[in-house]
Order: sequence, then structure tokens, then C-alpha cells
Amino acid sequence: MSDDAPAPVRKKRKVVLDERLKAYRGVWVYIEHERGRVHPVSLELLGEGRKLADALGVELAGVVLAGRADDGATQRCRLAFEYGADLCYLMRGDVLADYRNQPYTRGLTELVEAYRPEILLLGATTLGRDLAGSVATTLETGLTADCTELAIDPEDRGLLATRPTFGGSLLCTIVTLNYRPQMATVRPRVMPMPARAPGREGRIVEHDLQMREADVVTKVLDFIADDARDKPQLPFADIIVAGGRGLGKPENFQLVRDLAAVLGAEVGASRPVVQAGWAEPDRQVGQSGKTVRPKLYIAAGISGAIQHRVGMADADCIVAINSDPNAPIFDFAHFGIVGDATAILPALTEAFRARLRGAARAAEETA
Amino acid sequence: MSAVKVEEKLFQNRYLVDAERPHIRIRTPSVCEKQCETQPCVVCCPAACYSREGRKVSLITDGCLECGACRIVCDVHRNLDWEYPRGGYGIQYKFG
Amino acid sequence: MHSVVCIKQVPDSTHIRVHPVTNTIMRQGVPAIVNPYDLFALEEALRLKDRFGGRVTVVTMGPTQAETALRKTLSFGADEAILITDKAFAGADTLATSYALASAIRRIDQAFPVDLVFTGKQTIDGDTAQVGPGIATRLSMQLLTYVSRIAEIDPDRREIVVERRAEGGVQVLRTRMPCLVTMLEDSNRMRFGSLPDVLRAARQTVQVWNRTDAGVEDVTKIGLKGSPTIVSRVFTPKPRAQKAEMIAVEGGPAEQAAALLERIAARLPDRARDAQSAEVSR
Amino acid sequence: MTETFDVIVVGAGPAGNAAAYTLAQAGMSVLQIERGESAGAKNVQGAILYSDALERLIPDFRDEAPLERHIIEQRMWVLDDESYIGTHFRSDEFNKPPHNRYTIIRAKFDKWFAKKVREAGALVINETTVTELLRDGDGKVIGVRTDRAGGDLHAAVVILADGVNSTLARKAGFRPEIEPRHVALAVKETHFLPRETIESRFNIQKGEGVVIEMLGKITQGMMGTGFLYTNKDSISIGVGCMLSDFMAQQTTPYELLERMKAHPSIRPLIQGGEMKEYAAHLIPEGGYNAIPQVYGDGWLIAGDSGMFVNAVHREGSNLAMTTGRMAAELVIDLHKAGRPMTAANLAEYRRRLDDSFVMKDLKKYKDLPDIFHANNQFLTTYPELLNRSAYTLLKVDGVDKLSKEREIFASFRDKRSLFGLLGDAFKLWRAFR
Repeated sequence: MSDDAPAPVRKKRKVVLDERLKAYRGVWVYIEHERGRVHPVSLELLGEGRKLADALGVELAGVVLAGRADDGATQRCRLAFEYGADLCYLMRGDVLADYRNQPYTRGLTELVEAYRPEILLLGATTLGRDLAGSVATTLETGLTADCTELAIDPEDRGLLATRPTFGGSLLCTIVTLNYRPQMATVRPRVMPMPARAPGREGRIVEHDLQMREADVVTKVLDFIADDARDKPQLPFADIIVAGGRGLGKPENFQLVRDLAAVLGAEVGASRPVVQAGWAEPDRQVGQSGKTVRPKLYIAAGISGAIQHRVGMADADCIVAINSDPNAPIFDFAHFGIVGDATAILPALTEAFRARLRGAARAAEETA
Repeated sequence: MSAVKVEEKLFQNRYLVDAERPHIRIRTPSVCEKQCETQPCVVCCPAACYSREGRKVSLITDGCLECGACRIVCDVHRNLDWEYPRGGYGIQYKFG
Repeated sequence: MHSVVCIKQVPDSTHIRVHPVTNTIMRQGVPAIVNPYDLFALEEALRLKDRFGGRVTVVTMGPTQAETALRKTLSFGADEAILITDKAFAGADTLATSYALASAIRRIDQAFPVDLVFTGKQTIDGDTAQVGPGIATRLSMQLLTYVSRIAEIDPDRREIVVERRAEGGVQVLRTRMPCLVTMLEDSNRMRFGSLPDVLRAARQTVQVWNRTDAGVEDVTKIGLKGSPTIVSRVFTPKPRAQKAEMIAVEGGPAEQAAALLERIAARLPDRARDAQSAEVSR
Repeated sequence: MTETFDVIVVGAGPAGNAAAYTLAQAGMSVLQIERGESAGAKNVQGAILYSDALERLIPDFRDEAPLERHIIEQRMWVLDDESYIGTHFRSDEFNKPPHNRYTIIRAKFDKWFAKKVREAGALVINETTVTELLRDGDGKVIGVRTDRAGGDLHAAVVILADGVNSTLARKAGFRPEIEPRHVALAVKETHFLPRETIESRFNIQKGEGVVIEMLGKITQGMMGTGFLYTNKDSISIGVGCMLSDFMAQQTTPYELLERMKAHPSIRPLIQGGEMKEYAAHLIPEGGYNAIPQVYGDGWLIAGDSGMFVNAVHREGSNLAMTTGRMAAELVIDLHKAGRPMTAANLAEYRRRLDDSFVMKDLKKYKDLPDIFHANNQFLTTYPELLNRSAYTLLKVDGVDKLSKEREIFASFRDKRSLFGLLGDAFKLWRAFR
């Protein structure tokens, strides 16, 4: 109950592996793609996997699952090489065109059983967590979810997987006992993006999944991309522009929407603004609203009261614009401007618009 | 208005907010603005639920401690509809 | 329609604080609550019962105090609550937990065939999101994670169509029941239970199952023995102490905006990264 | 749906729990309705538990109730801006069991008490707010309506233990709105500190506790008191003043508390603590004269809802338990005798109260609230004078003691006329007599 003990901590004991499990070698990274596009977390994981593989003196492999007609699959393997993989396991199958739990679990499990890696890493995305949980249970091995730090124990070659718990107020390091592979999912944007080595080569090991569509129970009827929906998706947004009472009057909230439109961002709001009816309740960020974790959070006219802070403090980059130099938001923002948000927002909108236009032009020229 | 950040205090508390169902309402806002000279709710509320902008009084009940002071001090105009929150909502004291 | 909802009693982690000076965790007065994500699962199950009739069984594995959480689910309208509790379950990680829960669900299914198993998307104490997939795998059920909406359900054809949150969009999936659904937050709003349900919750007995009652056959698969992972170290994160870098440049808003944009671009070279991964898709 | 019970008890504070417990013990069918997530979730108190009232209900409560520390030392401080003067009374007598007073944490204590009520056989529902009393054509209370859909609840008698705001009796017109001069508004914080720190800071051993009651400039001229209680691993600190006084000035309750915490004599006691909760509550301090009608056709009032608080002796929860128990006992007596729960029969409740210590004590101090009210020098001028005097007397500066005494007396006389001083003493003496 209220005073129960924290997670039991056992003294680190030496893990002695069965002979059978000693045969498990190599570090694998599952290369996640959704509709052909590689998720950045997979590239981050290749960077991290490289370090682990080097520490162990083993190879780093990418794992790509693809439909038979998927032309991009080999390209994905090549991208994995350029980000540090030595080889890629490319599994093709009729049933692997779209992500579905059943065939993907079957595919990845087969690969693991065939090639026996000691470590298997996946991104802690909706796909990665869905897949990892099923694969780990099928293999009956240990899985540490949502890691923020990975390391190798020099004593026993085991994976030390560190993850936040209790809403981030604690960290714990988890080890896998006499089971292999050691599986972990890793949060996106926690590990640094490794440098790309264009032209770096590796070998592709092809594998075929013998599974027919008739064996797959779940069918994909449709995929509705977020761009096509007008519902706010704050928890999943990469960029959020949020406004607070410092904007002065409801009309000025439009300045927040303008900047968001240019950036393709979601619009967020502080509690007082929502209470005052300037923004819809499902845009409220904070204690009684949404918790968000975007790459960029621009807070305009938000003081940063603790209620708001708990909802957005984990953003990768927080920009605060506030006329009060003592506003608490400056204590935890990354960049701050003391000034009138109603003047700075339009200027920022213009600056971003010009820059994005420039970038688009540059892209056209190279194409 | 004051250097004391009551919000930081309230943040320590546990609330189950009944979203979009405030349990206290100002009956006629113009009475606060035009007829109530002292606006004692603004000073007396221990959770700073009442705030003043100019002469206008606005009420946000999220941080309410359900003490009842605002209702009792509104003794001249009786301008509050004051109820307890629905069962299980509102402040939930951890220590009390 | 018989739905089984798996819940967990968790400490309300929003009230766990780290002492700013000693950097130790403070747990005093942290209430034990029903994992908030599980309430979305429970509400969805209750809605199906409202529509199609049937029953909702809630099950949890935990200490005896977890009865409070179960009783609360009864007050929302669940028909039956089962607490699986046994010393042998202690120290379970997600793999061992899913084994115990899957065994219990098989038992429940013997009495009343189960159409759907619901869980929340994850718990707020562990945040693993693994027990749901684990149960589905052990029961050989189709797994539908991060479901934001049950779009259609056909009890006769035993089919269900859901919207599932995926990266960058929503997958619309059709599958066969029985299956396991993990509900996404904000997919519904928990009802305010009726007076008869609240009275019933106060009177009803919560069933308490030990490992035999729960049909656990292989004791090596539960508790500490059945857990491949152990926690080897717990520590508090280093608090972030830095303050914002203030952008103060000569000139007006335009100059400030320009300076800010440079800082953002330097910190977030994401545009480049996105371009790389996008390139592969072409 | 309508369910019928012998008795419905509204509220799970000390009054409601004592009533429901007594009724259930006697085998009556009792429904207790609490609006908090659990009993105690809406309740705030200092908190000191006096053993006697609880002991009468649950003689062996000490073995299982969540008690923090038994009190071995009582301090009374009179503060001015820089200093305090006061008395400390500490005795090893207080260490001899059974202990007489304990600090408690209400959320924990009430939860335990509610468990006892359930074990005694009452049906207890939480998270349900009673919105109104149901009455028949003659105005007799026949049950309650809640904020939950699906039916009403009926009972032969309803015991209103719904707390200081007395919402149900007010709405039913059984009593008028509470006057600001009849309630104090108290705010309180709970600060957590390691057990050992508390014990060394207050010079106490394991299980022992200290209480500090404070008067003086901390309330900035408002009638009120401050308090600091030691719990096991936390300190409760708070201040309360008459609501009418709060209305007449511009300091908010949290500013008042903040200033009190910053007082040089208080700050070191809570230093390094981690504040984990901020609470506010009204305390009925109108005394005897403010007690409303406490019974009627089909209803009784117990606890704060009936304004049963002895402000002078800082007793509330034990009066709540006592009135709750007495209300229940009368209901049991009438039930056994087969007599209906009419106003005429329930009038016996008031008679029994009048004969008990509850009313006798309240009556004794019935004029005190008004005296303090009309004479705020007790809270401002005198504390300052007392402290100044102590300072003058204790300072070693080459002035002889007789001159110092003269200086002290003169300063008292300057601030308030000699006549005023005598008058004050007389008034206070009369009130405490």
C-alpha cells in the first residue's frame, strides 16, 4: 500500500550461462519501418548497438522484415550498414508487407532461433513494444522495456539495461539471468544519432518466412496518417507551440496557431488559457492535461507554473518567451527570450517560414 | 499579488479534478464586479481560487480545498452556488 | 460478451517526490490507486456490456491490499473481481506475471467463455507495456495494442475492428475474437458508477485465488523463479540544474527571432535526420 | 431502486464513525456515506487525539490505531516579531501508559476507524456525495439522495455528521448560513523530516511527542492561534484565525502561514523538511451560542456540523466522537423501545448533551469568543509587551532589576491604560472561571 517497499533490489549475482546459451552471439537491432520509412530510433540503436558489439567483440546486425515486393528493403539494409551494422538479416514474406503482431512475431522469433543473438534491441515505439513483448514471451526470455541507458557488464558479458520507473522519479538497472537473448526496448531520442558513413558496406543474410496470408488472423483495413486527421495528437507531436495567459487576450492566441501551422506543429495551451476558453480542453498541457515529450516545445506567455511543467519538462528542447524575467519557466527552459510574446511570435513565424522555404528550394535543386 | 506561490503548495496535494464540472460557480459575475466592494473571497480563499483582474473576479476551482470559506464570506451578496464536488472528486488529502 | 479486464494497483507515481537535498525518494502518503490506464480498458469493457449484454470480470495479481482496487472496479459496474495472490508470485517480472494472469484467464474462460481480454496500455509504476502482449502470446490470442477506438464489433461472426495507434498514424485492423486489446489513454472517459453498483461493490466478496485456484501448473514459471530479469540497482536520477540560455541580442523581435532560430537549429539537427530516413522510403 | 436502512450516517469523520460504529455494534442496519475516496480524504485536523472519547468506543484502540506520538510536552508560546515567551510543561507522567493524548494523521486514522466501522457490520460507501435530505409531506426526513444515479436511500433516521459546512441541514433549512465570526479558517502544512531529526530537535525519544500552541503577532492582530505538532516522521504546522478577521484585512491565509514559518523561533524547527501537503479547513469556534438546532423529525446532528468544538481547550474531534456516540445511543434506545424517530423523541439528544461535559464545557466558555473578538490587544499588544519585558529583564546591561520592572510596568501602561489592563484581566478571568 502506501508504505510498501520499493522494487526489491537483489545483490548483483554472477550470471552463469548454460552451455547452450553460450552459443548465443552478436548484437541485433530491429530496423523498424512504418510504411517504408525507417524510424530514427533504429538508427540511434545502431549507434548504441555498435558500442555494445565492440565491447563484446562481436558483430552488429540489423534485422529487416519486409514484404516480398518491398523494393526499399535492401536500401534499409544499406542504411543500417552506413549507421554501423556489419550485416543484416533480411526476412521476406508474403505476410510481412504491413506490420502485424502475429506474422512479425513469428518472423523475428524464427530469426532469433536460427541465428541466436545474445542481445536484441528494439525501439520503444508502439510497434517495438508490441513486437518485443510477444517475441520475448514466445522465446520465454527477459525483456527490459523503455531503456534510457545500455552497457555491458565486463565481468559476465551481460547487458546492463537502465530504465526509469515510478514515472521517472527512479532509475533501475536490470539484468537478464540465465536466458538469451537479452532483449531491450529503448526510448526514441534518448541515444545520440550516430554519424553516418556513406558507402559503408555489409552483408545481407536473406531468410524466407513460410507463412501464408490465410494463416494470419488480423487484417489491416486501412492506415490513416496523422497528417490526415485534425484531432490534436499532442502526446505524439514532435513540435508543440503552446500559449499562455501572457498573450494578453484571446485574439492573440492566433499567433500561436500561426507559428504552429508553419512548423507543422501541434498547438498546446496552459490551464488558465483553457479555462478562459481561448483553446480547447484537449490542448491543455500539464498536471490536469496532457503529458507531452516533443523534440521542440515553444512556450509563449507561459509562466511555467509547476502544474504546466510536469506535463512538458521532458521535451528535448524548450524555448520560453515571457515578459517576466523571473518567470519560473526560465529555470528549466533551454532557451529563453524576455519580451512580449505577441511581438516575438510573428517574427519567429516569419523567420521559420523563410528558412523552411530556403530549405525546400535547396532540396529541389539537389533533386 | 503575493510573493508566496500558493500554486507550489497546491502542487503537493492530490486532486482528482472533475473536468468541466466546477463545483462552485459565481452566480452573477456583474455583482462581484459592480456591487461587491470588498471582494473578500479573493483574500480569504486559502487556495487562491479567486483572482481579480481589475474589478472582475474569476474563479478556477481546480485547486479548491473545499473549506467553505468563500461561501461564508460572501455574506452580503450571497453570490455563490457552492456544492461539494461529486463523490470521489476534488481534494483527496494524503495526511489531512 | 464476456470481457476480462486485467488491472494493477499501483502507487500514484505523480505523488512520488525526490527530496531536493538528499535526492532520496519520498513515498509517504503516496496513495495506492487503480492504474489509470486500466480504467480506459475497464470503461471500454463496460461499454461493450452495455451494448451487447454479458459480463465484465476484473482480475489482478498482487498483494491482499489490492482488494481495494478491485472493489473500486466493482463500483464502476464490473460484475466480478478476482484477486490472484500467493507468496509464490512474489518477485515476478513481466514474463512471470503474464504466465500467472494467463493461467487465471484460462480458468475464468472455463466458467464463462471469454470474448475479449482488456488491459491498459501500460502501468504507471512499471511503464513496461509488456504484460498485455505477454498474456496474448501465452493464450495464443490476437494482440491489439494501443487501441484508440473499437470501431465495429460483431458478436455473431466473432469479429472486431479497431483503430490502433501506430507511429505516424492509425492502423485500422480487423481480427477474430477472442483477442486481447490494450487501450490507449483518453480513448474514453470512465463513467460515474451508479448507486446500485456502489452499494453492490461495498457488499460483494472479492474472490481470492491462490496459485492452485488460478490454475498455475508450472511453479517454475511464476514469481522469482519464472522471472528472467532482476533489478540489480536502483538509484535516483541526477536533477537537471541548468537554467535557460537567454537570447538577448541587439535589435527588435526580428533579430531575436533569428538568433533563437539559429540556436534551435544547432540543437536539433533533426531536419537532416528526417531527410535521411525519408530518403529510404523513396 | 430504493433501499431502506435503520439509520443512515452521512460522513466518515470522528462523529460519523463513532455513530456508525455504535449503531452497528448494537446490531442495527447502518449505511454510512462518505464523499472522499476513502474515509479521511476530506478531513483536516492538527491533529491531537484525546484518548477518552475513543476509549469509550474502542477500549483497546491503542493496540491497533495508527497513532503518531504520545504527547509528553506542551509548550505555549506568545510571539512577537522576533521572539517568543512562553511556558513549557513536560512531565514523565505523560510517559506512563495508558497515554492520554496523541498526535495523529487524520487520513490514516480515519481510514482505520472506518475499517472498524465496517468490521462492526455497517455498510460503508465512499466516493458518494449526499446532495439532499429526502422528506415526506410532513417535512419528516425519510432518507437521502446522492449524486449517483439509480435510486434513493431511505432510513428511519439520518445522522448528519457531514462536517463544519453542515451542507445538508443548511439546505434543508434546519439552520441558517454560518456566520464568519463563528468559524476560524485554518491552514496547515505537513513537513517530512527524518524521525531522528525530529527527536533530536525536540529533545524527545521514540514515540514521544511535543505540542506547541502559539499566540501573538503571528496572527497579525487577527484572533487566532498557530500550532506545531510532532508526528512520527513529519511535523504539522498551521495557523488559524477567525474568518471574520480574515475578511477585514488583506493578508491571505497562505501568506500568514508563510510568515509564521519564517519566524526566527519557528523556522529552525521545520528547517530541511519537505512539505508534502497543504490543507485548509474551517473550525467552528462560535461556541455555545452558535450551536444550531441539533435534532428534528427523523434527523440528528453530530460533530462539527453541530458546531461542537471547544475552542478554548482545542477540543473538537473528541466532542465529535462523543456527540456521534450519544446520537447513536439515543437512536438505539428509541429503536429498542419501539418508539418512532420523531422530533419529540429525538429531543432527548439535546437533553443528554446538556447534561454531559460537552455542553457544560461549552457553556462555561460561552462568552470567551466575543471577549477576544472585541479586544484584539490580547493578540497584538500584549505579546509584544510580554516579549519586550522578558527581553528587558533578561538582558544584562547594568540596569538594576527594580528599574527594569518599573520600565516594564510603564510600557504596559503606555500601551493600554491602566484601567484597560485591569479590565482585560477581569474579562479574561471571568471567561476562564
